Amino acid sequence: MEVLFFGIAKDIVGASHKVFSTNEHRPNSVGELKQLLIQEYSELAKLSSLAVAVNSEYALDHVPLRDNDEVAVIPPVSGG
Amino acid sequence: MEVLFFGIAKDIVGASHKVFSTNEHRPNSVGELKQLLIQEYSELAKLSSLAVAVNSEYALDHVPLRDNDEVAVIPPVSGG
Amino acid sequence: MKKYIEIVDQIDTSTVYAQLSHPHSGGICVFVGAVREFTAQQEVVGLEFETYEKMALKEMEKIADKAIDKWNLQKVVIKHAVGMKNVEEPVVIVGASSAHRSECFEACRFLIDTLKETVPIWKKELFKDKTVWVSAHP
Amino acid sequence: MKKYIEIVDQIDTSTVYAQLSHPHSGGICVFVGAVREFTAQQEVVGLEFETYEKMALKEMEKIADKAIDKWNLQKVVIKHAVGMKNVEEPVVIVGASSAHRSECFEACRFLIDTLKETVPIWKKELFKDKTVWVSAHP
Repeated sequence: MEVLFFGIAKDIVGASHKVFSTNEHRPNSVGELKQLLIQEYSELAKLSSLAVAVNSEYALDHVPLRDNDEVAVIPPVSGG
Repeated sequence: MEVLFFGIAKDIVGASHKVFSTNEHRPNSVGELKQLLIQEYSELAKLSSLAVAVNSEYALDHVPLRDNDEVAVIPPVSGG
Repeated sequence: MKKYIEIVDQIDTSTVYAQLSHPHSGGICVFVGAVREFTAQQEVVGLEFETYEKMALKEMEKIADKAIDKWNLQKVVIKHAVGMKNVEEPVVIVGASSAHRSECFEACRFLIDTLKETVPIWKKELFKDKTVWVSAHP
Repeated sequence: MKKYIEIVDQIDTSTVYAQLSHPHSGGICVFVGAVREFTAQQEVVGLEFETYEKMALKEMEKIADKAIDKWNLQKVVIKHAVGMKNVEEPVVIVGASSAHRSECFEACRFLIDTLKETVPIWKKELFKDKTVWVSAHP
């Protein structure tokens, strides 16, 4: 499972992506992923919002994560 | 005094302008001009509205008309 | 220049952004009115516009000044075409630039709405078998 | 083609009317967002945009489809630029064409408002002495 980081999230994490191999312990849902990231990078908790997209669709906390999913961490958007 | 006609008013009157020489009896106000025109061209009375501009500014019925004024008969506008 | 106000033979849409752009403007809103193929289910061959140009320019200036004043605009464009126009041809272009987007949207809507109410321009619809001066009769 | 949806390096304002024009459209409304020189009294040197392109295009498609459906539009344009943009440069262009003007104005406003809420694009403001990710913090 690959997790992509954009905008300020990329700056906080210090990387544009992170791969969870299947062997490694990896989060099973969007909610777990968020918890795990916030534990490791507390600055993420200070953002106005923190959304997650699974296979390029916004996904709520209960959505499960699978091995081949492309997951993205979406800090507050500011286009336009 | 010159009176200009536009749009459907030009079609009804059959001319794009009409000159009232100072010798001739000419209307003394916007209201009088309108009355005079409607008497002569009854089709003007059937329009949705009939405005008059004096020296290229909209003018109400009480506005006096003078010899050197440029007067325009403004049927319902439909720009855009 | 702050205002671009013209009666023209052809509307040139390609210059409008250069004319409205300004370092203090975060938003630019533009409206273009064009000739539609159908009016009330009848096929339109074209439109013919005429104007009382001297007065039309004065009224367009007044509209632009009101909008600049009310919405604190950086730039305003109001241009109307005259003569014969075919289906899809632009006949009017209005636009405004402002710091934020709400202002330019509201101003742009005001420009076209007020132009239609007060500017001495007349439109004749040409159908296959007749011509009609728009809005002339109740 | 009914929709023109793109992430681009440069916004080309010159093609938008040709793309939105349609024989059934009497009205075309376009909004352009550009880089402002000042934000909260601070001088902006430029803006830098990045996007999650695959998802951004999907979200822009959704916005366009909603607008077409709601306002019965003939055509829709949504284009956003990425990379470094200087003051006065356009960064986004949205537009809609419809039979009458109310629909294209409302649709155009909806396109830009919704784009700002949902499309994964991020803007960094570059000042002389610092950079700030816009809206990141409360």
